[in-house]
Amino acid sequence: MYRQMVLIRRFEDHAAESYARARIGGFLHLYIGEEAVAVGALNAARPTDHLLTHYRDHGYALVRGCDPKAAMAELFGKASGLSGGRGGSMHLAEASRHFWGGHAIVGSHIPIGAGMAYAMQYQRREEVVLDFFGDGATGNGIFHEGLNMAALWQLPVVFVCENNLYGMGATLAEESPVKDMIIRAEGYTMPSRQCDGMDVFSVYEAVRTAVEHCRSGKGPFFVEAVTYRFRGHSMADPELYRDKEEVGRWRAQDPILRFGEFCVRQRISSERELEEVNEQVEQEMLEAVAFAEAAPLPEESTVADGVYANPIDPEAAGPESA
Amino acid sequence: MYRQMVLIRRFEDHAAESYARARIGGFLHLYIGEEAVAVGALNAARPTDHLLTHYRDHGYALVRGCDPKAAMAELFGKASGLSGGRGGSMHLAEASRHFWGGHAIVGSHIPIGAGMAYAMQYQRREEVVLDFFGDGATGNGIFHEGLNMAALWQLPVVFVCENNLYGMGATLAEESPVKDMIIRAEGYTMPSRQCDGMDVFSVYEAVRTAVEHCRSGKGPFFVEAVTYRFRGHSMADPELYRDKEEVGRWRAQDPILRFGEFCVRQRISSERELEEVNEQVEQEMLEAVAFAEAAPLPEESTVADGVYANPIDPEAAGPESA
Amino acid sequence: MAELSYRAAVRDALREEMLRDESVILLGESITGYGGSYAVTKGLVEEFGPRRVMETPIAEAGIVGFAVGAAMGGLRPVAELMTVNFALLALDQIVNSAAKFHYMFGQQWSVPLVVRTVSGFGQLGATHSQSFEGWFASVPGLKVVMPATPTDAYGLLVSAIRDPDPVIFIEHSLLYSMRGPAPPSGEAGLVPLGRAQVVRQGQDVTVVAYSRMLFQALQAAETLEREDGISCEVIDLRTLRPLDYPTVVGSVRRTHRVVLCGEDWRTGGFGATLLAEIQDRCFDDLDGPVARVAMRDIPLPYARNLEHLLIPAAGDVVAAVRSLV
Amino acid sequence: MAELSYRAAVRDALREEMLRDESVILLGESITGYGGSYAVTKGLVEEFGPRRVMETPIAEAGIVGFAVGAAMGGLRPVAELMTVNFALLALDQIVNSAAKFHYMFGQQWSVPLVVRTVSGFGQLGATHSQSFEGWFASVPGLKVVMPATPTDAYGLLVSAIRDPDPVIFIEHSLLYSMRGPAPPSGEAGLVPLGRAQVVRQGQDVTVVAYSRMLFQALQAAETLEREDGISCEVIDLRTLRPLDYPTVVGSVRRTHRVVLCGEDWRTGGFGATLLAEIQDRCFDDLDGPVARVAMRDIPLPYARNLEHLLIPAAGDVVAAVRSLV
Ligand SMILES: Cc1ncc(C[n+]2csc(CCOP(=O)(O)OP(=O)(O)O)c2C)c(N)n1
Ligand SMILES: Cc1ncc(C[n+]2csc(CCOP(=O)(O)OP(=O)(O)O)c2C)c(N)n1
Ligand SMILES: [Mg+2]
Ligand SMILES: [Mg+2]
Repeated sequence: MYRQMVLIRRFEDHAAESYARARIGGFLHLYIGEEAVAVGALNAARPTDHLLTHYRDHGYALVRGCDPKAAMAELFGKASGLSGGRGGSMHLAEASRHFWGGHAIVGSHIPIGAGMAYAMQYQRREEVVLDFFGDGATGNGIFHEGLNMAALWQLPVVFVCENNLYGMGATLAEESPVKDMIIRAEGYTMPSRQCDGMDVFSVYEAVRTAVEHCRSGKGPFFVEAVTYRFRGHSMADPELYRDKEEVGRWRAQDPILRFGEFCVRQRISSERELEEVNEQVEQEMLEAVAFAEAAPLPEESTVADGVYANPIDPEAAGPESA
Repeated sequence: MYRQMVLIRRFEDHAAESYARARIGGFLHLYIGEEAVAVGALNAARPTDHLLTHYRDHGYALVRGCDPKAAMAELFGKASGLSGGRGGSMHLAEASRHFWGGHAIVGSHIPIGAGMAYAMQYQRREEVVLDFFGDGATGNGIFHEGLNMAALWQLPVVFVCENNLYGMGATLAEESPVKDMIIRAEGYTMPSRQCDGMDVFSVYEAVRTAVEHCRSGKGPFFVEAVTYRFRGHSMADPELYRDKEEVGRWRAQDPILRFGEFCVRQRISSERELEEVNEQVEQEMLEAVAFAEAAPLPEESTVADGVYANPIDPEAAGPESA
Repeated sequence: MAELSYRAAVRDALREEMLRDESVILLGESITGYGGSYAVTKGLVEEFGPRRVMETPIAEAGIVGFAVGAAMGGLRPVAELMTVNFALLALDQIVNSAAKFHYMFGQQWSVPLVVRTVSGFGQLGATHSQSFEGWFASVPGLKVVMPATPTDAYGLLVSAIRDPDPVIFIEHSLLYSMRGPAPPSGEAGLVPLGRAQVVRQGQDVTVVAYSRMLFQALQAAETLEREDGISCEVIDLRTLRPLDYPTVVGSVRRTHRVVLCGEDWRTGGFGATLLAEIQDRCFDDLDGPVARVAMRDIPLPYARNLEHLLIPAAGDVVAAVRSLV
Repeated sequence: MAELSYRAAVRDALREEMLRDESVILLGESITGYGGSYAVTKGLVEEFGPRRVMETPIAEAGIVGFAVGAAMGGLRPVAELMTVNFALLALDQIVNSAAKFHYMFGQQWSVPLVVRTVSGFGQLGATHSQSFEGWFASVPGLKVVMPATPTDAYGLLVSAIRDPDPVIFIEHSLLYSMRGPAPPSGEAGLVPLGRAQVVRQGQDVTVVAYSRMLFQALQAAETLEREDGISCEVIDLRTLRPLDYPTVVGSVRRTHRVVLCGEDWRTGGFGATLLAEIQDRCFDDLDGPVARVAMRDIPLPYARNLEHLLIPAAGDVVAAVRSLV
């Protein structure tokens, strides 16, 4: 798990740097500071459990096992990117790993997750669905509709609200009448659990409980992970709305440092071993960036391919029949 | 209040009859059985408090004091109808009485009510807003967004959920994971009160509490009135989804009978006096129907009037200037 | 020949596909006990149970989002939105989820989803009497179908359910009780998406229609034949996206005159879309401007006489054709 | 002459109207501490306080519904939807509430509401790069404004705020930093809704544009003048509904050739709307088909090279004009 957290951190450091060099365009939302959530949560589930996330999706992709090269290539808009360069940072996905995408319309993937969970239940399949979103998403109607349906039909879906205390620039107090997101679950009498999103164990335990609850047919579960993003909302964020002091306080909770210290204290790993992991990961990330740099752009001739899975061309069908 | 309930009942009996005679078209949603809600609630508020309702709106209009002639004329699609014949049964309104309409898109008027409440608070006006909707509306995202904003900004709006146990054909259990609508209020930590919607006193007290709460600046309040519609969802409803026995049980709770018996028992009115009220109202309704029958249709030449409050006709503005 | 109603044709298509393929499910508001607001799904929950015929909350965005997810999870959902007016609430899920995933995620998966919904009017008031096919037909990634006859309702719905892409299938409330020849059952009854049909042959004017307007167009064609000796070729588009340009263009090249019939607003409705595309392809073939029959740009009023004034009818088609000849 | 940016022009209009009229309030997502996702409202909450500059939850339908109610309660709300893509979530409130109330309730009240939002692109991906002005402009009851210059952004926004009807005011993300002459302050700076402007006079071809495409059109006009000796008349529509037909038609009657420029999808975009209306009014004046520059019917891909291929640019306008002459 240490390795996974470092992987996310270093991947994103390089992504930020590549963004500054204008190799990556558009929106780039970093997950730095929140690593314990993806790592704790996905390790508590099976690799076949279905995964949907919001646009802040690099961390989930990497923990799910997507190749960092292909992930970085997607950020670079290359043909060998996870989504063929069509999606970009907000739309990583790898269907073969049951990772059904980063989604950029806030909250839109919440009912989608409920629907996938229904499909699992219907087909008597064992997989459960994990659906991640931010605190900001809870103000949107689609959140309500999705949770309501999941509760109504007792679907095997874990909703994980990553409460990082901010929407884009809105503080929690500005965007929500409730401070604790688990209160949201009450309107659906959905069981819930709050956890420390800076502590990978805390997240793991909460999501483990949730996943077992779902897998045993008891219906949906709501997890709130209280966390913090160390960087701006996206690379474009001037961060006028929060002060350095607050950020500093949270940085002291850095989930990687916390977990690293724990490992050393418990003699699970030595500092040297951790350092080695850091170095291996750094090496891997340099390779990922080099791969992404060198990867070919999508062919321009393919730009119109894939708008439809079954493109019907009446022009090709010949004169009409009647 | 007895008179008001009878007024609604007889108005709708005549409306149903006129519908059968094809004098009224489109959708006609009857309020029969639910009269105690509008009567109890609106008597607990001031006539200047703002009123928004769903499409099942005849009862509210009549209690608010709209002329039954003009209401009936609207149902007949006549020029002298409340909305000039443009709205029909689902869109009665009388702005001068602070009745801002029946609304036909389920739940759409919920944030609108919150916005009006904000305008009152902003202008330091004393009026509060009463916003009525059905149990079915609580599954829609717009319900959530409206309640969330009202709670966030502590707005003077009373949400009254008329829980008549059915959406259109869906039973409560089919459309909601919670049986008691007041549970919905918990996700916003909004104070709430459940009341017996077949008992005009029970509704009165609950809404009285709610209105006072709002007027004293303590924020929104949620009232659930449990009630029942004796007729189908609309005149087009074949009512396949509920049995006669259930309807019979609820008919025994008829709010008019209950209140009438109470008045007689308490010697507030004699049976004869009530009978006289019935007869007066019946007379008035015959006049309303006669008025609506005789009223002129909207002028065809006016069909395009009022699409804009400020129609800008560039054709009339003369050649362009540059 | 056996006859059946448009309503029964839609129901038959649903029922047969459900029998054929267990992954086909229905969901929507009041589609069970009530039998659907237009009684289309009547009896299906009794036959297939609530697992396959799901009564939903009143939550249009949620319904479509849920159906998108169910499709991604291996099902073939057919979601009913009670009327097309309420589809506005689900537009984000239709445009940004259903229509985009296949392309945006690099063709990793498709969304085999059918959204069934209904256009129409009848003193229902301004919010309940709209037509938005022009909007849907402008979205890359969507397919849009509007059948006019029982045969097509059946055959196109079966095709839509089997198609791997999201299809918006818009029925018409005023056609449900219309009867027509029963479609051949099974594969023979399939009607492919994307193919228009020449319903009446003619030489003088091409009249393009779909859904209810097909019958207004046919009625107008008879009047014009009888009263003016004008011979109209009437085309039923059936699918609005992808559109069968060869059929339309072929006809225009012969007649040199076109009338387009629809029920949505004149400004920016599907008629404008089609006019622009015909102009691009046939400018030199046209003897005069392409005429449109459409709804005037007014929120439809409730009053019967005003509504009557505004709803496109056969008389409007007749007038449009006469204006060209 | 003093200069200012498009962004500052929008901000000035908001600020001055707020100073003039206490009933003007702003609401939207991240418009306070963040200063708006495009920094348009920066500083306004500090000046006017959170009662008048309201940070909202991420709830587009709720925001517009709330603003409709606030307008009915006596305020003049200006609601910001972060981008036009998210307006899909609010479409029901825009179409069925804001646009309909005045007519449907028999003119008892109007809804003086401005919805400010933004079109644009720049590797933002398929869901964040759309343009829907064609849809908005098809709705009776709405007014639709898309300014291209700082002067117009200022003058039209002031007019929109004072107008009693709901106005959709669509800015362009790629224009915010563009600078232009500062508008005269106060009443002299007002630009009326519904009036187009001839930005460049010419004899050979009429090029109709709005928003960012105005500059592509002007650049194309220079290239064409220089390289081909073709003289283009360039019209900036400014307001898409109600549309200034006299100006457009007057120009077409002189040049007999037209190119329409927009950024929304070719099929069913605003270009189709306008093409149809021009055809209705000017068929006999046209020497050739009306040409359109528009977005190809593809969900905009992220990859820079693919995006570049698809975004309408000056070169496309040049090619369209050449195809006509
Ligand atoms: C429907 C919608 N509205 C607005 C936006 C713009 N937007 C993108 S991210 C964001 C903030 C989301 O905050 P939260 O859900 O807390 O997630 P976080 O970014 O904090 O992880 C907003 C408003 C959007 N993408 N979709
Ligand atoms: C957004 C939307 N979806 C669907 C409908 C169709 N519809 C009209 S009334 C209704 C049932 C509403 O039930 P409820 O809110 O309980 O109110 P009731 O009719 O019981 O008073 C439905 C589904 C609608 N008008 N608006
Ligand atoms: Mg957040
Ligand atoms: Mg109900």
